[in-house]
Amino acid sequence: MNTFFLGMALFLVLNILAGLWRVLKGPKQADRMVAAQLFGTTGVASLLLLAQALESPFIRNAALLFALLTVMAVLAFVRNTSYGVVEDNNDEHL
Amino acid sequence: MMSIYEILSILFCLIGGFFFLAGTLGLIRFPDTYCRLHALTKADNLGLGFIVIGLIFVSGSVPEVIKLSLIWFLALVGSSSACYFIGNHIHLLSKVRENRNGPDI
Amino acid sequence: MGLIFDLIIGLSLAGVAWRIVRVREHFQAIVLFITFGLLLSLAWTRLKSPDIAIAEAAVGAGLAGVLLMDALGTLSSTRNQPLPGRFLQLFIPCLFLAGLMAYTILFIPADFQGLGPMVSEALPDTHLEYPVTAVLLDFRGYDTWLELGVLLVAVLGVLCVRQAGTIKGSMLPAPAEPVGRWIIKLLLPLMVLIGGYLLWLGAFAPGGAFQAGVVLASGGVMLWQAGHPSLALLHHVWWKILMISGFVFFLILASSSLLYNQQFMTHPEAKMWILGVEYAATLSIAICLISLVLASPARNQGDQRARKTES
Amino acid sequence: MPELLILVPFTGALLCFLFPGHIRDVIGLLCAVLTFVASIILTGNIYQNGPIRLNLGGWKEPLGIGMCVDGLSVLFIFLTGIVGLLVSLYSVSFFSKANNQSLAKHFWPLWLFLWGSLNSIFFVSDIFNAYVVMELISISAAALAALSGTNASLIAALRYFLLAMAGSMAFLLGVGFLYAQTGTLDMYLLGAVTDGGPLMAMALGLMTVGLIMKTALFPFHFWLPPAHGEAPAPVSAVLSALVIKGSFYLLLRIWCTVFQDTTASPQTATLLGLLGLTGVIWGSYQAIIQNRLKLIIAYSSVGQVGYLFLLFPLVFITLDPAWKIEAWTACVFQTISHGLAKAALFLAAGNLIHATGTENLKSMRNIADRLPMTTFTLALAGVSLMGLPPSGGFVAKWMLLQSILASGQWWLAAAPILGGLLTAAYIFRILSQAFVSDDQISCCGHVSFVMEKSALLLAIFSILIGFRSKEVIFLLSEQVYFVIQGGIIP
Amino acid sequence: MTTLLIYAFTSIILFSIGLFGLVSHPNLIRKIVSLNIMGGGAFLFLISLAYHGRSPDIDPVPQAMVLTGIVVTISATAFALCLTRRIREKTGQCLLEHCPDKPET
Repeated sequence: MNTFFLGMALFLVLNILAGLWRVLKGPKQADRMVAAQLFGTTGVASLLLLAQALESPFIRNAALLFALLTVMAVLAFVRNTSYGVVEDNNDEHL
Repeated sequence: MMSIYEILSILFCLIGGFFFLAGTLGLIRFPDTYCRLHALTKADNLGLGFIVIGLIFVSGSVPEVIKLSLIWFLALVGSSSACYFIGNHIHLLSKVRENRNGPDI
Repeated sequence: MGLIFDLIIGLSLAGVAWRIVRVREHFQAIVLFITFGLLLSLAWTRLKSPDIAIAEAAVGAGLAGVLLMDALGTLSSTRNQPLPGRFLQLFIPCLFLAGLMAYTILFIPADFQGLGPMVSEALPDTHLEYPVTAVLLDFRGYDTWLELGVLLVAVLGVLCVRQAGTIKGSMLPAPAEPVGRWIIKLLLPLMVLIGGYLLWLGAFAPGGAFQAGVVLASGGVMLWQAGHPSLALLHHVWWKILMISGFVFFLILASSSLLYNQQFMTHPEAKMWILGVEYAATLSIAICLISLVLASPARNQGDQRARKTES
Repeated sequence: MPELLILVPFTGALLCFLFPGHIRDVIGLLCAVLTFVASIILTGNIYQNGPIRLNLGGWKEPLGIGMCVDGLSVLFIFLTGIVGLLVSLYSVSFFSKANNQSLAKHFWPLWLFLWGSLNSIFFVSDIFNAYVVMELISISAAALAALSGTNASLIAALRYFLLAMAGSMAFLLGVGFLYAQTGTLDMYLLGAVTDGGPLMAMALGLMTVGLIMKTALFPFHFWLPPAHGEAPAPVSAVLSALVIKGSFYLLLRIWCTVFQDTTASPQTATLLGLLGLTGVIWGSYQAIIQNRLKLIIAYSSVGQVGYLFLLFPLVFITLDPAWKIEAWTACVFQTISHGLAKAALFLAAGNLIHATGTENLKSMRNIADRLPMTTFTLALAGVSLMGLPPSGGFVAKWMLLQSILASGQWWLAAAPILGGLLTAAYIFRILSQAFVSDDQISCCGHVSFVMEKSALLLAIFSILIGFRSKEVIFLLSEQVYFVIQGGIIP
Repeated sequence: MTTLLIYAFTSIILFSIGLFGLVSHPNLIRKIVSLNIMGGGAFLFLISLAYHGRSPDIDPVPQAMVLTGIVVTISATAFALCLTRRIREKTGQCLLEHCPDKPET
């Protein structure tokens, strides 16, 4: 049973790795941010599964914090880029 | 021998995993940012939801269930608002760009 | 299965780190760094160190990302900078160093013991239940004191660099859209609640002052991001007092241990002491971290630039 | 007593942070005097009663953190006490000048924090604790280096800080390697471990590199001249006289207690000596060709730090034990006398710059007429740096030369001889400018009494220390926790 | 043992990559990020040791050390970023190259 949960967690980690492709590719900053947000949720799920697999319930608190705090980076991103920088990074796509 | 709860748990976790896979594929394959946002919110939160339900089946106590559901709820709030912010951001950016390029075109 | 998991985590950590270092675009590097934090957190989990995983989650997902994003936001153009051409010249020594250290690692004794057994032996004397908290607050309390000092000195340093007397970062304009305000209203009480929960947990389980402090700090930062004026309402004297409270608590403890002519840094054997030190440390960690994020010199400039673009 | 040396500056720093205005000066000065008195008493105590060890929180090593006070640490404490007191006096006057007033509120808390953390690094006996203290020192030193707020000082401060952080990270990894081999963090228990495997060697390498980066040994010296040259005068004095000594002290501790006979290899020691030699020559040469007064003094620090590293080939390559002790004493003596002389030089340079309003050596004319006291200070400190009798520098270099000759490592003799000549060259270059009279530049600003006298006192101490060499040698050879040949006394 | 080796190797690689980034990248923000990677490597090494210990519980001393280290690193990072911004504000770039002081108006 625990092996199954560990395998599921591994599967989710592989998902994150696949999603990294979008971070590398872009093209916009917003795309990268979307990917980061997706990783946040996937990471939460993966931590929950690990907590079950390794039988250490306090890992759930780490998952809780991830769920609570990932939105902050997005907020910082939006607030900083909306005010000062209006340009996007890779203008060649426009 | 596995109990019925364990089988249910495995089932739900597999469904959750499927949704995560779908979300990741969407993130990679969808053509523009708005669509990718779509992939993020729908697939991902459903995925987390199913995995949480799956884990609830094997969890021991009521506080654990509450904590798991709280995590799911927070992730829902977090990612939906993040999506809103990002979407709003792209929208604003495109408007700024239109204004700037407007007279030329 | 465990080994495959270890291998994949290790490889992806190395790969992501390499990409962070080599990628040209700064923004991408920062997003990757946030992901790096997530992967590290999984590694801590796998290594059965929930304390570190919780701290990494709080720092990596929240504060580090915000700090780096803020710093990047002040760059008016994030245009790619060419990497220097001295690639091999620098890469080969680093590779050599890595090889040397990797070779050394093979000599780690298989019967390595560490201080673990000794800590669990002495644990009953500390009146604490959780070994990590006991090490942090009792056996190595001096380190924790100085760690609070580092946090405080960092704030002093930031003030010095900014040439400012108080920490009041200028407020961001409040968000026009309702969603931003709504999310603050929803998440902030939860953050305070979870911070308190982690603090309470620290006495007997993974959690404790630092993790709780970071969560509270995240709440404060979020409040500031949303342009809420409540942080500015706090009088700057109170601000300073809260900031130094953790350090002062240890200082008082250390001085009073001199008066009783005991060994330096000994403490009365009471639960109250642990509670007091945890609470003071949490508050001052939270306030110091908020100050570190808020004290951002380019903020005014950014606002001016924003106004220019709007007009 | 050792506790007070940490508690008083920290308390002072907090009070200076809380209170506004001139109360700050009073508090700062009061703490400086108290700390100075405490350091004198502690030094006397150790001189008479020998080394002491405290177990913090009552926990015995390896579980708890210890604090060790022996002859080596009290000498550094004593140096910090004198320099700290006089720099504090100087800065009360320096920061009351109109254009510096706003800096005082940042200077006092940071400086007292720095003082407290320097004191605690001299008591350190736990390697992880050393890492935390080093970070405390780096952050406060970098913030102080950025105090003047000019572009160059900000960049110099950040360069220093990044380097110091990298050094700390290397040190931390070294701590990990040591822990992997031995399972303990206490320096004296580590010293008792006799089998030095590859892990120990790697840890020694990482820690040494991390620390010489912070000490500004030759290939890593590039951060020092801008950081020390751009800061306000009292800050430069502290950075040059004390902060680099903090990491050097730790290096000494680690080589002498942790790794002494097991891991420290002759090749590494020779390499360090070679780097030191190169540093002496390169730093002194650079000092000669500079035109800005403070940069000359800063480059001179690069040169003088080189001397300290001659200790490693002399002590760690087999030699008659008596000469080993001589070499060991010489290098530590050099640290003390350099600290005093360099602080005096920087304070005097601050006076000159304040009076003439320029940093360029060429436009500093007539100062011997106008500021005889400051010129005298420069000359006295210069005498100690060059190593003319009867200064502290002379005693140090004399013993160094003797032990070099006794050890047969002839190539090392180039350092004191060439270094002394080159030092003389730049000191005389400064002094000769001072005596040039130029009728066009006649006006000189006023320099306050305190500023002149505190610099002078430091210079006088740097000469006087030469007369008390017997006590210093006693502290260094008898009252230390380790014997140079190996083994632990108590 | 194998787990220890895998993570210890990873930590060494991370440390070296961080070092490489620190020396090779001209931009200050990137240098600071690289320092954080170096720190991550050092912490990972300590924690892999804690896991390796043969006692049933994980060795708490490296854990406490890493917690302290994380606080120290985040403070140092924040301080360095503040200096970087100040430099950026005054010189207009995020590089360590020396620029002559402009008279402030």
